Amino acid sequence: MLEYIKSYLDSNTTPGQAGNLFWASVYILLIFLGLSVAVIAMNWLERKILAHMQVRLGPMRVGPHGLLQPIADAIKLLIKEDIMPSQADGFVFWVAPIVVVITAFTVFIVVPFGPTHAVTDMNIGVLFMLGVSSLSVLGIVTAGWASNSHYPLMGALRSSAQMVSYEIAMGLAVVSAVLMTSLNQTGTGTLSMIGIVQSQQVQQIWFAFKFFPLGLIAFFVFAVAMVAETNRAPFDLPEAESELTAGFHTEYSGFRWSLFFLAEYSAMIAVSSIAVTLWLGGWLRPFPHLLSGSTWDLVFSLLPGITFLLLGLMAFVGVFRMPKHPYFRVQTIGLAGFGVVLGLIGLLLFLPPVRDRIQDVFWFSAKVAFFMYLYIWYRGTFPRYRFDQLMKVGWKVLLPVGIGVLILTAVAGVLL
Amino acid sequence: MTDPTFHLELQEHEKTFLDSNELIINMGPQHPATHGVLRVILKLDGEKVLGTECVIGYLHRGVEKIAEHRTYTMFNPYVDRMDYVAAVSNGLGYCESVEKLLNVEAPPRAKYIRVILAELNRLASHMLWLGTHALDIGAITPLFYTFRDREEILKIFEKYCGARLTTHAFRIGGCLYETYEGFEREVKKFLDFVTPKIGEYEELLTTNRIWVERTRGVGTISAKDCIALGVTGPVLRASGVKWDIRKAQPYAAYADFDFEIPIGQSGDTYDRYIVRMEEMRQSLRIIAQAIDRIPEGPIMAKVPKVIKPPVGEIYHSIEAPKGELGYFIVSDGSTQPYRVRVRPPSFVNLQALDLMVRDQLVADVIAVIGTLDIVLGEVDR
Amino acid sequence: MVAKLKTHYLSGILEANTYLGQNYMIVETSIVSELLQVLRDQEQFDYCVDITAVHYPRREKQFDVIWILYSFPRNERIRVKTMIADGETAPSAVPIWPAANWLEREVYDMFGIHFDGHPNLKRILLPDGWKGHPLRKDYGIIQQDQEWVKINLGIESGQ
Amino acid sequence: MQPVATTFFFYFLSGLTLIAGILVITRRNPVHSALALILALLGQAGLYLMLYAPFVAGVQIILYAGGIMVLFLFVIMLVNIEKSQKEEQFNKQWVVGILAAVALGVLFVLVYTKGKSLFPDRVAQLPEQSNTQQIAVMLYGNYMFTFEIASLLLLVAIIGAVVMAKKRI
Repeated sequence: MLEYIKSYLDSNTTPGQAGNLFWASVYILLIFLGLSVAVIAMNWLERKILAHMQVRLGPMRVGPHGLLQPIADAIKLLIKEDIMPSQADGFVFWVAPIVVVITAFTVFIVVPFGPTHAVTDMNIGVLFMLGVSSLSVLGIVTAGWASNSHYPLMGALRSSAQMVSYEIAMGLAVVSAVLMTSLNQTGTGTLSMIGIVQSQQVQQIWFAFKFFPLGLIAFFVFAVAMVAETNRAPFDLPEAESELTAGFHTEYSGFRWSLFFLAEYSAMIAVSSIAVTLWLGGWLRPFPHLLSGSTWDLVFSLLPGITFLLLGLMAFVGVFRMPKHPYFRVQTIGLAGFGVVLGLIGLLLFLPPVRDRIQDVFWFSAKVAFFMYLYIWYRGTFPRYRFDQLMKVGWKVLLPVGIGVLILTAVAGVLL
Repeated sequence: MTDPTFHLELQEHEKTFLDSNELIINMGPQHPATHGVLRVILKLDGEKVLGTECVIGYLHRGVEKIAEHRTYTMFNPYVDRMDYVAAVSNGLGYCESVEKLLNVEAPPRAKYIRVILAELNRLASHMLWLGTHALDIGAITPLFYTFRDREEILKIFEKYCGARLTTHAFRIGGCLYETYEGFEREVKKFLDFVTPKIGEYEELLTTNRIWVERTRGVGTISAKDCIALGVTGPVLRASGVKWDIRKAQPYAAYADFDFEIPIGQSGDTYDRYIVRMEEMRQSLRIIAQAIDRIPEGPIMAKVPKVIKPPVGEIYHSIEAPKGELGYFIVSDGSTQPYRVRVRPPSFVNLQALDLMVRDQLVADVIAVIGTLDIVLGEVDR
Repeated sequence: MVAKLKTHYLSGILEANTYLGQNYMIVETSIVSELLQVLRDQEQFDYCVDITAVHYPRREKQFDVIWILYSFPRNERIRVKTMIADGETAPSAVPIWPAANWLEREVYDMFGIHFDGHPNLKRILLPDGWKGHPLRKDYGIIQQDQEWVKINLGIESGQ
Repeated sequence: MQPVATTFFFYFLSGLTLIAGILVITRRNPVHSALALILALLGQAGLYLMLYAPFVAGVQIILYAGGIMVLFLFVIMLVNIEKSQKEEQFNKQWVVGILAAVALGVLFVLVYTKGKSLFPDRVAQLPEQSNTQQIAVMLYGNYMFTFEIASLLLLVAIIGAVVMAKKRI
């Protein structure tokens, strides 16, 4: 069994492509677990970072520094009664969250965590991703309609109109990125995600910085459309508390609501991982060619270990600053344990075999984490767009800019 | 209790108006964005607001009726409960009106203390307004900044008069309590603490593109309409009318401080925001001057134990944070006022809501209610 | 200014003097609306600060309706008072100052004084079905409209 | 990548599409039939994948399921459907229905027997060029002109829609 695993680890094709379903399902399981852990972490992170941005502490009571808060939330949501409005359309009411969750998760089939770490490498990767993300609109529309009350319906219509219009801007930005892949003299362009990252590797430049302003503009168009696609931060009008109570998922509660919650976060992670793959060189470590050479490779390979050690250190700082009152004894032990675990992971990551394998997954998730921080930062600072302004930005600003960038990239590609 | 007979002013002469997707939404009394218990009935055409009608009175406690059964001093705490956000200025207005009735003058030191506390209260009221207004429009962070700073002011109030919100700080004829030891030092410390903080709010909002887009050109009202509708306070000044009772008819030692009155040009939500931020700075200037030049001396004028003002009536108004707060007191010579009429700025400003919101969008109704800075305790009395 | 008005309305103005530095005029009900119009147009009293009423049950003309006006250009206040009996209607100032709309509605709500010419004279603070006008002297302080309370709130009585 | 259990997937997908198709017409509630239609379209996308045409499947998902069906649901939701649900679904023309079905059946049989040469005899193979390139070459190569005409047609349709809605903006 061991050499079977070893033989797989250094094979150069993704499991899906290699056709062995066993490894593909292992990957799917891994991604599913990784994603739910990420969603739980995001839940805690969002509340803490947002709190600290707003001069307050965020959850501190459940577990040390609120670390157990997400778990408490999950349990609460599971236990809470799951009511359904009386005349609601049962079947559709039940289907809607399922649709939204499925679409949010299927995007990850295509996302490349490493040259071989992706469930499968479809040669229409990007197209598949766009298609699935457009399906999630259906879930939201049906959810809004199924709870047949006035406000969720308006919320659903608004959010679907918003997502449909920002999808186009997103598509244009993605096309201009895909266009860049084909402009190297060596091969023709490719839609497959791993192909895109490899062409960035070959062209020795991240697409965000290719043809200097164009790549960046396309990246920004995508970044804005991405935020609007997931109904977050300045574009979170459908859940605007001040007007439409809670938008399309007002009538949901308990487990079904947590499905929407899960779908929203995984959609956020999915969309930012696409941005990372297309523009920021998926699993490539930063400055692969400027700072090449073995010394730099070593330094960069040590970084994952260092980050985990740093996290462990932060946990220990928390332990020392924990008040000495006996009530906090359990929490201090918990925090110390957490710190030790982090430290161990950090040390583990220093072992040579683990070190170079973890490299690309680490860099990919670091970049995605950066995007997550951006999401939270937006939520802290920006007020909300009004619906017509939201549409204006979508149609009158992002769309023309997207088309312009597309044309310019094509021209630049031909000329340069 | 939905009263079917509600009556929209525009119903009679726009009968042919109800075409297919006419929508009447009830922004109910317990809606998150109405500051207190205000019910606005919106007549919508899709997103556009065609007309509004405000249903108020949910918080009506009959203050004026109670006044006729209380003596002058006993009625003083009731006044704080009207505009519970700016309780100090309510008390100031009432005490000064009765002093005018008694033809008594508060000693200079009491006047200075009154000015300091009133301006601190204006700051607290504007901070609360900024926090909730930004929250309505979606910016969550300013709320926490403003409440952290407002806490400092409430600490000073608590130390001086024992209560944080409904302070009952003044008595007829001056102030009851001498300033506690270290009052000046604490207020000075507060001034240095807050001045950069206002810069922080401005940094967060003034140049924030989305904030500008959500407020510029929203709920505009011209100077002429403001005066016709009796709108006063920052809303009037934002429309370009340079009028502030502290300057026009100075009361309680405002004459010997120099401060400007900020005015806006176009009278939209953004100008009101700028005017109120500037007013906060002016209040800081006033407090600084007042603290430096606070005279020594008695804090209570010679006022009889039982107040029996001569027969007669007076109207006296002060510049409350929301606008002109006026008291019309009729006395029949007995210890209880015969009639106390309170002219509440929020009540009259709210009347302008219908004009300001016409042909705007639903999201703007929330922004306009926020920018009018109404407090329902004062609207319903 | 008062002298000029006096020559014009001779009998109409019953009394005009100042008390504690605030000048006020007591005017005949018949000429009140015309006087208000003049005050706004010629004398630039463009801001109607407040409209209120006071109830003197013992006088045969029971109510005092009071208009408090202010002029921006002249930075001056004036109070115009008129006396009307119970049941009589007072002229509405809404066509002159739109601000009067809610103020008059409140006076009607609290005192029961009808203002003719008011576009939408309806109770503003109390619920529409409420009987009785609280700010009248004969209205007890803890008195409530039992019948309304029973129907709408379904409780025996508010007390 | 050699295909895996194709026969099972083929029958599963075509069965799915068939059932969904039937559901579309039998459901009383329009939203249910719209969802069934989406299911049918996804089934079709699966079949395209079976024929090694991933690009077409991708476009099918984006355009049909993601775009047009959303607008279907939009329209269904905006027009309140309580009234239409009450009406009797099947009116009396089932006779005409039967006749049409019979004619269609005859047509199928004829095409199947006569046009044997039309159907490819062998199972679809993995084409050498990737599917996207094939389509690109076809679309922008020899059918360039028709592609432009089609886009012009769409443009006219959009402008028409805007003009019709103009009076409301």
